[in-house]
Amino acid sequence: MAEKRITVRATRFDPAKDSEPRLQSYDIPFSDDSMVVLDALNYIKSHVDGSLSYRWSCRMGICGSCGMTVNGTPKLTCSAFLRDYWPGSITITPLNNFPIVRDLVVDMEDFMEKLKSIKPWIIRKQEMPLGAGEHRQTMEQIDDFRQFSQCINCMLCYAACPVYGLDDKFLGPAAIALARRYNLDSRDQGTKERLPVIAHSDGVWECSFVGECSVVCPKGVDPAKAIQQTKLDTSVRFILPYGNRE
Amino acid sequence: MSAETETSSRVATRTYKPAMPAGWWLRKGHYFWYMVREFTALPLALWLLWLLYEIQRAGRGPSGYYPPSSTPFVVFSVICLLFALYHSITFLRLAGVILHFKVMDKPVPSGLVVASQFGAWLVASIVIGAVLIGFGR
Amino acid sequence: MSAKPKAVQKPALAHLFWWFMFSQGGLFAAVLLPVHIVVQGILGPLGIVPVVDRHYDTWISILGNPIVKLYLLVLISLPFFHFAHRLRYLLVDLGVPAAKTVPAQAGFYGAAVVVTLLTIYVLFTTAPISLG
Amino acid sequence: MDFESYDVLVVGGGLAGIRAAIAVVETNPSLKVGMVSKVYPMRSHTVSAEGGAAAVLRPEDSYETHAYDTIKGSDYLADQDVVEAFVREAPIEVIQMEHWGCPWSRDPDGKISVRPFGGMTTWRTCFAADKTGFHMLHTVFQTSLKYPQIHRHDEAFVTKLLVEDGRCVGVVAIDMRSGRFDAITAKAVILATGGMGRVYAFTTNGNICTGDGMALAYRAGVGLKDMEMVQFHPTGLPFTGILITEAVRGEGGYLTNKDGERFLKRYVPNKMELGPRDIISRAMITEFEAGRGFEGPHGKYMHLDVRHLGEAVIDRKLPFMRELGREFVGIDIVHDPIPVRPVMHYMMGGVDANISGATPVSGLYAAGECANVGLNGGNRLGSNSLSECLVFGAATGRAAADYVSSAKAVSANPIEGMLKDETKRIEMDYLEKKSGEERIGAIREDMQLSMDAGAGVFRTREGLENLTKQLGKLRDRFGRIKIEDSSRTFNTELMSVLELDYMLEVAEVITYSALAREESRGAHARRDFPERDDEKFLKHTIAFRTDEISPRLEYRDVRITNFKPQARAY
Ligand SMILES: Cc1cc2nc3c(=O)[nH]c(=O)nc-3n(C[C@H](O)[C@H](O)[C@H](O)COP(=O)(O)OP(=O)(O)OC[C@H]3O[C@@H](n4cnc5c(N)ncnc54)[C@H](O)[C@@H]3O)c2cc1C
Ligand code: SF4
Ligand code: F3S
Ligand code: FES
Repeated sequence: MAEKRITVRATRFDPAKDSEPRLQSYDIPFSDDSMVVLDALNYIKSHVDGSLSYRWSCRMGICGSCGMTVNGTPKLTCSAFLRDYWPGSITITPLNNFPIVRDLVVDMEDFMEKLKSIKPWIIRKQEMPLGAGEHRQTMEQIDDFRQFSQCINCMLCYAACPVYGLDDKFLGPAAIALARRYNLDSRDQGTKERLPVIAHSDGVWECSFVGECSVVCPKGVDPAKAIQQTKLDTSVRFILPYGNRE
Repeated sequence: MSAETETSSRVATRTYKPAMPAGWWLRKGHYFWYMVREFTALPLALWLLWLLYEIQRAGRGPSGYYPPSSTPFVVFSVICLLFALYHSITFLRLAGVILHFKVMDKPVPSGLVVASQFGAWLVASIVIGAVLIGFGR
Repeated sequence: MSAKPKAVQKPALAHLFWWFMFSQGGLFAAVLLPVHIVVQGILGPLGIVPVVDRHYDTWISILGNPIVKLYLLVLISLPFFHFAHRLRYLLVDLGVPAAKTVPAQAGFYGAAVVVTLLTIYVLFTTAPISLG
Repeated sequence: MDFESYDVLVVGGGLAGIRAAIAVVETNPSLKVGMVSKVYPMRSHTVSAEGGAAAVLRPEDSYETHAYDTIKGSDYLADQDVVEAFVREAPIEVIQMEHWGCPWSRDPDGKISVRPFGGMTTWRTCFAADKTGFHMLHTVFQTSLKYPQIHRHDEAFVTKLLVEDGRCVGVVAIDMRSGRFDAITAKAVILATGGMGRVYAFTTNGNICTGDGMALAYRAGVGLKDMEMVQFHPTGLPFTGILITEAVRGEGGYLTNKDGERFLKRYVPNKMELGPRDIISRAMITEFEAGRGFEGPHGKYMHLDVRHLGEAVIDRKLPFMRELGREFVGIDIVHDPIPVRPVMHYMMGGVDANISGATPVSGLYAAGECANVGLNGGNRLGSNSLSECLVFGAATGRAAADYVSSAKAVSANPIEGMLKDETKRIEMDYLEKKSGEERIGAIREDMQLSMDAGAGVFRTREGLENLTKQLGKLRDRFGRIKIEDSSRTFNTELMSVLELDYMLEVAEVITYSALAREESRGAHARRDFPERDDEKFLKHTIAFRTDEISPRLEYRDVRITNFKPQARAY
């Protein structure tokens, strides 16, 4: 049987040499049905062109580092199977809406700052001493925020969000989902402290509910839901007279 | 460098940021339908302006009142209706994503929220339709 | 590395208000509008069913009802806050960032306020309030 | 020249590293902490831990049993004073994680739930569904953002420890984004660089687990302890090596061979699926050799069957496993058994450190998987590692904070020279190197396959000796390495070559340590020496670097307190 092969095009960009990114084409063996897009990149790096740069680590869809655009859609390349594209070819480009650092590597410092700005930690008026044991929390209370705690910071949602693409001041889907994760945690009392950032003019209001963030999210976080719910809760909090209680 | 304000240090290097193309919303079906959803505002606004005009004309007395029946007007209404239905369906479905309540400590499933939204739409439509038609002659 | 001082952030209450109006307007448009278009825009003009606005006397008498007036105010004015918001963001999406500026906000939401005022004026002046 | 200077510098942004960083500032809020990580902290491999973290939280449980289980699990190679301190601290740390927001799974009364785990006599493994490591890592990372004293250097790759007068005073790191070489100085350095799974071909470990910290310390003259103790986990997915957590067995899953038989009855009759990892892995290999395994395109495998647990339990307790099955094998574990085979998983050995993480080099500490504080001995019990990262991460952070309050400031003088030398070394050897024909990928792959074959679940003198020869050849080939990427910006090829260098070193230590331990203990199973030999080997192996490829080995007695070594039967 003739060996199956697949054509992979990948973005190349070296800021020292290139004025703008270009695509480079590789023809590689598609030797195993379990191969994912990341395996194709690894094959290229190991056997064809060692200078191709991209991020990856866990290859099990949990570390969030391998997000790239595959044939136009933001994907975790470790969880995107070649068999779903073959015999067609695949084009791998960096995540949209981010500055390209090198080849398939994008700059996500912006998110790191935004993440910090929403105070993603438990805020309490009065810390409970360790000796007092754990806060009691039921599984039902965890269900309130579970979904939003699944975010792996993979940035696919930012790459899919045109609002972020048009103006990167927008706080963006994952950061807001994580803010909501803490706001809904029965142990947290920091909703008010997070308000200035979340309800800021670059916060939830900028989202026009395109919803593509939730479509591409590999972990079922549904940031679109987090954002719309935050808008509603926040406006109710300020507009209805009984809304402003803790 | 002060550790108080910055908690991470990255050296800035030249990066390349492609601009968002003006036609981004043609790249994907989902984006396109989103734009259509946003666009519904325009025909709906026009139709409501017409309704306002219809009310205003009633103030001119019986002789100046001609209810519309031209084909272009009906065509205009049909187009508006398509957009209106698209608006209603998308808006009421999305309500299932947004609204979240609990009944006896159990969250109401979003399917149920959506169903009740559509139910309310149906009931309102029947009542309003009945009034509009019932008082006519 | 120079640390850029961050402006103190605070909730944007204006955005919050306009979003709230947007969402309420969208809801009313979704629930109320299609039946009006079907009945008044299609069935009535085609003469398929009798409709209240087909005749001056039925139309003017129902317009005199205060509840109807209130209803029409909601029906017409609230959705305009929805439309204003959507159209403003449609412009942003089409690559007109100027639609985000305060003057643009004033223009779009101002238009919705104008429509509201106009509606009130029209409703007040068309038919005298009567309870019969 | 100006160097970034800290009181304490943490190398590694995994669970151990971040926990240590927080401990430093909580001990003394006026200290400035640097944290260097070659990936953004939330990408660290802790993120993929699934099953849980062990701690005595229940009244019916006791420190003694947790200690006993750990020591017995270690095949008596654990230092018992360390274990006793560990079991007392673990519950406090689990509660601390709870206060920081970790979404631990709960019992109906709202208390933290526990589940059974291999080798533990009672239920004591706390979990956050089956994404425990993910939740713990994101919790500590996000919590760390609230401390302005912790200053991160993300995506900076440490290439060398700066040691001056027998004292560690910082590191040289490459900022991957700019390619700049930095000397980052500190009064104390904590290594928390995680595991080295990528030395093997078939592993649960991520791409970043290349043993960097172990090699860094080794080069700085610190011994590597018990490196022959490499854990193989019984249940990895064939082809990818992705882990199916032990919690699957904890929740009641069955391991069956191709005859549909729960074969563990022949090996660990009293514990069955809840036996310790080393024994079950050996049982599986033995079954494979007897022809009772399934044959697949990616080698032999067994079935791990959870169908009888039902969809509700699976979705509540093992949702990620269902996701993995669906995504990576194309099966629904509610309806299909999971194919599994033993897979390299964890390094019990590591940088020689004491109970507070201090290494023999002053100012240098180690915590987490890269360290060996004496907790895990010959075999780590599942779910002890996450707790170890917390307990010893915190202990190390506190010890370093205390140390620096009396330590001298670092003088910039010699640092400049050291930075120049290190920059030159890397530029000459790699970046500006023109000749060379050996591909990094090819050497790495040959190393990994050789390690799988020669230093796997079962070992023999012949296999290990053969392996030393192969590693020698690989070293030679490494000298003729070819680098295609000369860019300074995000040069991942340069990272790969530096990592390969580290991995070769770690592989050598593993092999020579294993060759010298002529007994079978814990994870180290010698076919030619099938018995445990307490007479000669109730001792830690400590390997020191020499100018040769083979290390100098020393032995140190295991500290025994309350638990006299006995035969290890389950
Ligand atoms: C799949 C899997 C499942 C597991 N499940 C469990 C479980 O259920 N329970 C349990 O107790 N244990 C489990 N373990 C083991 C446990 O997760 C690890 O031992 C533990 O997370 C290691 O944490 P760490 O902080 O030491 O290292 P890591 O989390 O690996 O972090 C290492 C850090 O060091 C940094 N680093 C490394 N080298 C360099 C360098 N040269 N320069 C700069 N930075 C560097 C990395 O960037 C990273 O931030 C599991 C392990 C695996 C692989
Ligand atoms: S919300 Fe989803 S898509 Fe966005 S970063 Fe988190 S996991 Fe990724
Ligand atoms: S795609 Fe963007 S616009 Fe909102 S719903 Fe998602 S953040
Ligand atoms: S490599 Fe970790 S998410 Fe893909």
